[in-house]
Amino acid sequence: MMALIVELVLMPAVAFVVGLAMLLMMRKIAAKIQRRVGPPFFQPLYDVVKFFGKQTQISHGLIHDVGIIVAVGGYIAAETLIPVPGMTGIADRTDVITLIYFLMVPSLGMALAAGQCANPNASIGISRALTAMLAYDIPFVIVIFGMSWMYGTTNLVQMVEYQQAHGWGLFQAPLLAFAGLFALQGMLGKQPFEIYVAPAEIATGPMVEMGGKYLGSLIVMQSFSLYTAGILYTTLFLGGGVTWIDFLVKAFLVVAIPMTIAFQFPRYRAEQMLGSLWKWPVLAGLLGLAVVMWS
Amino acid sequence: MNQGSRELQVWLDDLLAEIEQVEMRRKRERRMRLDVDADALPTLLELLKGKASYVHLSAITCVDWIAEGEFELIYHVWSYETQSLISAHTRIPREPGRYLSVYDLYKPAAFFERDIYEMFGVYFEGSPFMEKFILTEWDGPPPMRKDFDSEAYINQFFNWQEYRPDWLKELEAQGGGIAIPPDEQRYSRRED
Amino acid sequence: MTLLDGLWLASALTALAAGLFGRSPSAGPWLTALYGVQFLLVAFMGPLAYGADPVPASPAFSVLGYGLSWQFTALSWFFAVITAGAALAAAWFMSGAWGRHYAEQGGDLRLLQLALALNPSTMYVLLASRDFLSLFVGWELVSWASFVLMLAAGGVGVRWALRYLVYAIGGAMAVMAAMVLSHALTGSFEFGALAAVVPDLSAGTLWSLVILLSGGFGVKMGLLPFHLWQAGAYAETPGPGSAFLGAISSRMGLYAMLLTLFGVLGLGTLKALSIPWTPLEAHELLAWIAAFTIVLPTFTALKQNDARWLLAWHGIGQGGYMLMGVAMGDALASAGGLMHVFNHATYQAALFMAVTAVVYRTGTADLNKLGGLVTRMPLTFLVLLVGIIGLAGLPPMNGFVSKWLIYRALIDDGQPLLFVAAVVGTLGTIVSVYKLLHNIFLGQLRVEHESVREVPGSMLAPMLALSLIVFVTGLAPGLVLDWLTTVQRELGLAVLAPTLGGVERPDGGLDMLWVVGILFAGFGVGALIFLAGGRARTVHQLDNYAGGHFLTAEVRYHYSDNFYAGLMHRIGPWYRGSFQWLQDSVVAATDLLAQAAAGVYRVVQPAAWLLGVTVLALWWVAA
Amino acid sequence: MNFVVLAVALPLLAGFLTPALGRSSRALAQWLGWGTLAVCIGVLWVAWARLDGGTVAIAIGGFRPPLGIVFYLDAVALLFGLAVPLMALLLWPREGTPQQFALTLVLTASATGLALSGDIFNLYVFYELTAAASFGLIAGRGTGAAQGAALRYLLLSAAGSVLLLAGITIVYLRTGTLNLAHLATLAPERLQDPVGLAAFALMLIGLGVKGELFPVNGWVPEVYGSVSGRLAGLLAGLVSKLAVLVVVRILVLIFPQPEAAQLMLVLGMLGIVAGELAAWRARDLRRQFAFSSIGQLGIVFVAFSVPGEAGIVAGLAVALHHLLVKPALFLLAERWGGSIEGLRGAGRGHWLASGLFILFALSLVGLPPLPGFWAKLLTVMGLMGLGTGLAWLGALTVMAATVVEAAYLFRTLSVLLAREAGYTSPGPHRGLDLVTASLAGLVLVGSVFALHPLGDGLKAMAAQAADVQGYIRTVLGDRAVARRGQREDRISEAHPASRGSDRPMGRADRAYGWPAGSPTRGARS
Amino acid sequence: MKELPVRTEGAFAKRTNPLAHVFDEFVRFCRSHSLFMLHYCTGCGAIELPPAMTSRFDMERLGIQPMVTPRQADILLVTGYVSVKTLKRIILTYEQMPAPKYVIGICSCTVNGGMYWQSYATAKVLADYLPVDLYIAGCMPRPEAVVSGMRKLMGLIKTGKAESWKDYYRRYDHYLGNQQALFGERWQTPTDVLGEAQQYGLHGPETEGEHTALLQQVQQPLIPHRMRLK
Repeated sequence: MMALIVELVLMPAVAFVVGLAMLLMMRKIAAKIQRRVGPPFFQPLYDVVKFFGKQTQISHGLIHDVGIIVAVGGYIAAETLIPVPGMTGIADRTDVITLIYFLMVPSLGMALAAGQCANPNASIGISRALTAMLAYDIPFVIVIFGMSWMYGTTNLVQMVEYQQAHGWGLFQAPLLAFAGLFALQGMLGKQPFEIYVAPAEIATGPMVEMGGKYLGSLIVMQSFSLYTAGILYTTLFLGGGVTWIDFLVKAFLVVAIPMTIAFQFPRYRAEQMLGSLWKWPVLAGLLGLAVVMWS
Repeated sequence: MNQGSRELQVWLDDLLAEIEQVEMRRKRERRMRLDVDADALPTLLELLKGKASYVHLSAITCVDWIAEGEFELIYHVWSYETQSLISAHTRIPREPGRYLSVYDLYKPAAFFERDIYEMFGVYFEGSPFMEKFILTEWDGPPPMRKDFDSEAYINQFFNWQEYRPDWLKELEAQGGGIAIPPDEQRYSRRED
Repeated sequence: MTLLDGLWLASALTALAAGLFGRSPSAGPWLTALYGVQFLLVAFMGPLAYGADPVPASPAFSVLGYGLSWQFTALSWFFAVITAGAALAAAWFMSGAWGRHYAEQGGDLRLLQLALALNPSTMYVLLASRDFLSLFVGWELVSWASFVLMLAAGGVGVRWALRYLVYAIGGAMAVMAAMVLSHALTGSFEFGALAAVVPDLSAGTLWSLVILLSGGFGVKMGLLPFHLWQAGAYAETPGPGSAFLGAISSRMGLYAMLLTLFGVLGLGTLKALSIPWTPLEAHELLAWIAAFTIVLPTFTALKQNDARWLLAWHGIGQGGYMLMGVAMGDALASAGGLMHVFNHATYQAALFMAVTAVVYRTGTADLNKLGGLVTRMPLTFLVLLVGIIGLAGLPPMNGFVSKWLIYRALIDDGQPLLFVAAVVGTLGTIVSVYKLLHNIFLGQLRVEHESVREVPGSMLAPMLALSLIVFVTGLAPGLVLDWLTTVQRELGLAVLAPTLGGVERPDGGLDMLWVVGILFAGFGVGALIFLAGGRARTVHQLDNYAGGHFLTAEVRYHYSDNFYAGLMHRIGPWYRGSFQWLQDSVVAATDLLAQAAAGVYRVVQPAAWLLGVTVLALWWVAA
Repeated sequence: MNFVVLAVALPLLAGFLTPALGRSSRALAQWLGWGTLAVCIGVLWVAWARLDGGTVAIAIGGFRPPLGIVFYLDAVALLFGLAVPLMALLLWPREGTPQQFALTLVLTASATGLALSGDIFNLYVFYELTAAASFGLIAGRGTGAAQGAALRYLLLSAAGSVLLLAGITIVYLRTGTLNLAHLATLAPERLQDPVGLAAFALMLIGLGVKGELFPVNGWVPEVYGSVSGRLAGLLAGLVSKLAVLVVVRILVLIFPQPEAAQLMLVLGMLGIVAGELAAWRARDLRRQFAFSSIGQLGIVFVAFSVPGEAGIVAGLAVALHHLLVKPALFLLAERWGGSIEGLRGAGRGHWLASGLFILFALSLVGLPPLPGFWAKLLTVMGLMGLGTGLAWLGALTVMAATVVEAAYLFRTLSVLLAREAGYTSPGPHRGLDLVTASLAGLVLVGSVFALHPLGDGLKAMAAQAADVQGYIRTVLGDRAVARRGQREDRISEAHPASRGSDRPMGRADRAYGWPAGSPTRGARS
Repeated sequence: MKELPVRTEGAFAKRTNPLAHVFDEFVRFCRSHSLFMLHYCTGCGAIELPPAMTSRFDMERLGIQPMVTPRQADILLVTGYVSVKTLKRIILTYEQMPAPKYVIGICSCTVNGGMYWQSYATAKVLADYLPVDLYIAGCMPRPEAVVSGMRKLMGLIKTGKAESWKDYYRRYDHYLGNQQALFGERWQTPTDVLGEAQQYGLHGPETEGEHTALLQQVQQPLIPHRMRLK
């Protein structure tokens, strides 16, 4: 039981650190693409410390604070559901469907916080965030169904063991892997599908009234989301991690691909995002499903 | 300048020449100045717009002749056919500072008239939007009048940072204040 | 004098008391006490849920040579608990300030109390049915009782009640046809007799039985082709009435379907019965109807601008989950479907009551005229929040458990398209319930709502009790799942082995105790991170970033109209209201026929008409 | 048992005396009328008591049956016989003139005769007498609309009677006799061919005029729309049922072949569809009830068209239920005349009237414990039991009619009970109307608790009515029965299909009363 | 640099143990290395900022990012002439920014009026209305100058000398006086500066004065809607 307690504390901590590294990688990739030098190595850490070091910050009421707590807390809880090398947390007690729902709790938390800010930009941002969720979750769910059907289980730990034995999911269901990656692009909310943090149109959407520790928490949440997206994709398709090195390499690679794509695209409108995410990944997913189920 | 427009030009010159109240001076081939007294101006503009294809009112200028105690209003109208500009000058007395609006002839006049009203205090009857638009924060006299001394106002309302030369001493201590020595600045002018 | 008689007597007594003393608001608490007695009587029949033998009712008639008798089984007990609970909550809500307010507004409190009392009593009769005859008697009584409850609204409500009546009587006639067909086949109305004859019935007869039964009961459940009446009828019924109707009334259709289709014909027959030229079987047909019933009403709810209508449309959508779970038939899915009945009853009633509380204070349920009420009605906000988390099926609440069971079963059975339809329904629900929460409670508080206060205790208590139930059954779903195992055994479905936290499975189970625990642990750590950042100063809603503009109270900048503009650009054109067109064309056809029939009676020359008819009759006879 | 003839003779006599007495004092004429009706009721009640389950044939004037007129008394006949004076008493024309009293008495006499008579020509005579009396009563109302309606009704009824007479003459030509029992013995071999069927068709349409059968009920909305509630109740409730009873007698005794029943089924279905849909569009309350009664009568015809005992049970149940409900509804409509829209909020003031209206509407639509539901259930069970396509269509029509009926009845109710009452309520109902209506309500609710005995009583009555051999035996004695048996055997070889179908022998088959091949039926059931 | 008479006692100064000192040092280091610049172009000088941010001069290597709303930003760049109408918006934005916040006056117009010194419509000295940390002179300074200015500011922050935001609270009456002189007595912003000074312990002797008294007569301070159960 004690080992479990340690795991439950350690996994979010690891997630935070790796998440910050992924944030740095994201900004470095952006800089390199724009032929810039890019931020120093510890920049994300500086940002977080600066935000939490702010001496005056404003809040719009209790629900604003509770919303942020739910957002960050939701992700912290979600980390313990995904098995990482050496630590499984409660991954063997729950399964991937619970994990999908755990990923929805933070967006509800942020929605509450943004709603309470009584700022039209925030409300428009949240309505677009939920539209985006509707867009990327359908292909993502098809992928989850396909992989659960192929592995015969929805328990992530068993999925990793299956892949260790039978080879990576990527090779057994390439179409589903493509659909998963496309959905990941929408899930991370970066450039082509960055409809809810559109700085030019709606002043960073939900984050319009977030300053100081609120924005700091949201940056922590963004690092968690990058980390979760990376390792979930790795667990599903790239055979999870036996040792931390290859696990992290795979995770960083997985996150790097959408980032490079992201910084070469302008921002799509909401209906274009729905159109593209409901057309190509869903088609690929269904095709992949057909292959998986009838082979 | 095709044939039709040249005839129009000639016709207009003869007409204006006959009217003795209108003093015509042709500055350049496509610039003409007309001087007319205040109450005849609207009819002149109507003539120019209706008959002489001067359909575009480019601007209304106001000049404050404080010595003669008059405002001079200049209506610049432009004709696309004859490709030429006519500036109709007129004088109105400075004191009541009221004049007739030409909004019914030229819609842009509303904006110019409001501008002049804000800056010079000339009230144009009949102009639609005669309230403050640019100088909402200003409740002093119309600032562009010559009797308004901007500098005096500034010295009265604003104060200055006193100029302390010791700023320069710090900069020179750091090597002239310019981080990059001049000879390295322009790559093109490098000798090597 | 068995417990069931006691229950019937108590409910009849409540109806009588409501009829006599319903008008005076002070009678409310007494009536609530009577409902409490009913709930206790149902609770005393608890052993039924753990395998005790059925509790018979003493009155048994024989009419025209056919026996008529009633008994309570585990299935009926499960539905009876929900009915009694919903009735108690609704009566409790109505007994206090809301009742006085309704009477002052000119509403007829006596009619509402009587109608509310009639509903559970007729439902206990339906739930106790033992053969086709008693089932039909109970079914008609329930249909008419809910008609009376819908009439209580007056004005617009009556129009919707009449539309409901036409649908309900149509459904009842389908059930009567099925009943009489089974009588023609077996000579009696006993379930057993039909069950015995079923193996050697031809496919055609079986199909007609299945279509008639599922169609007839489907009308009440609001399955897709017959769902147009439910949204209006449930939304226009006054507050507690809509809470009761939304919670349990349309689930009686599911009970009857379970009793007849699954109890008598049996899941095996349904699985064997295949639709010609298609790979689908009967139970898959039901599952597909359920899938469409999940998706279409949910996205119609998304466009509603009235809170009550949005919730009513969601009621129809969630009905689809129940049928899909039961139609799939294996242990997990049927347990999920049945538990969803319980879950939906709890949070739907709480949501309707919360919306009624908002209407009680602000006078309107229009989502474009509200906003920012969280600071004025925090407890109602809490109830609505818990309710919508349950309705959307997110982890801490019980809605998640039943949806998880259904999803897990769909993955086991390998039904990808049904799985996607269910998930699309869930996502649609999440998207539309946030619009409900945001437009009412978050955002800019209007000037005229600044004096709004929280609703009085008599309305808050039932709402908070229901929310507590939603959370507790979410935390420990095993409590409800145990009841369902006996029900599954009784219906002959595969039986589930639940633990207190959910389902123990090697390949991906669910343990809600751990899930909720981890979630709240996460919130704790999140709070620690958050508090590390020092104190924040709460500012007024006008101290907001608006691009350098100075905000004033008169300017209304709360974004609520056309809330999902981006989404609507994409799926807007897909709303064509084809079912509405279908229903209108049927009504127009009947009207045309009626005009023709009326024309017959305007003919002036009777004699010539008579001659023509006799010639026709003779020709017909000679042929 | 000969005193039963008094039930017909006395009202006839009183009918002719009333105008003379009426000239001197109207009250005396009224009391005479009531007295006669009371006596008739007494006579019939004693007859029924003495009958105790058996059947009796009375030869009028002592002449032996094949020649003389005979009255056939069995449970069904006496039930309807008793209903006639009782209904006449309850629905007595209150402000009527002595002429109306006389006409009512004549109507009562002829109606009782219709119920009891066993001779086909005698039935025709009484039928004509009833028609004449009802013309007088309708025209008696005095308003232009009533007289117009009466005239059109007269024309239609006269044409109908001509057809009825033609039918009877055909029967007489083919069989040489007019006595029902004798006809029953000769029918199997004389009237089975299309000509026999044509005779039945003619008689059906002739009697259909009064029984509101589909093609010939053009007069119904006009007459019931323009006549006083009491008379409309009498005509719709009672007289139409008697016409149907006669048709059933003829069908059961003389024309057992299936085509006859199918013709009645088809016309009945058309009547339901036309009646219910027209009622759905009707804008006036009385006309809506008129159309509704057409629909209900359609259901009665459909119910009776089911061969054998089950059909008669269902038909009787629906007929009796309609006999009870329709007059009461017409009484309620007495005060709420005019267009339905104008009645908005009219029912709010009078809770008893509205309550009764709701009760009757619920029973018509078939709310389970109420008798309306059991009648509809029996009808649908009878129809579904047949298994033929047409029967299923009939069942479907009956059920669809219920949906339409529920729609318009409760639409009217919602208008009556609408809250925004802008309508000045037209004053309370007349006392007696309300009493009669609530009496009908009480009987309706009472029957809910006495369902079991009522069911068995109906079953016995139906068995007796369906028992052709019993009828012949009581009227012509035993030897005639033997002749009927041999003729039956010859038919069974000719029409094997018409015997029981190959379905497993369920209780429904036994109920049909098909002679299971044995020449003589058992003892009287 | 203009030496402002700033007293350094504040929330952080009272700590004595070395660990707190190291922690303060670290926080100030991070604060200096992560400056978020408000993307608000008040005047003509703003055209120099994009080149400073993009690939040639790349301010991100200093840890500086453009941010959209004042709630998220640390530096308010007042670029170019400050017209009276724009000054109102600048003050509102300044008050909406979370502290520690810094103001940089780019272009000489913010120093002493620049080339618009004669104009009746421009505010000549920015420092009268807002506490300014740093000036970058030049009639639109080149990106190199802007970057070097930023480095200067980072140095000030690291050494803890960039505390001008506290001065706004401590000498609020002085600033408010100047603002009222310009905008008239009825001038008010939705932010309750006196309340904030009270809450953050920066309420010095010069915070309240005759100008704030005038303000309190005019302004009805916006009381935030508290959660209310009854």
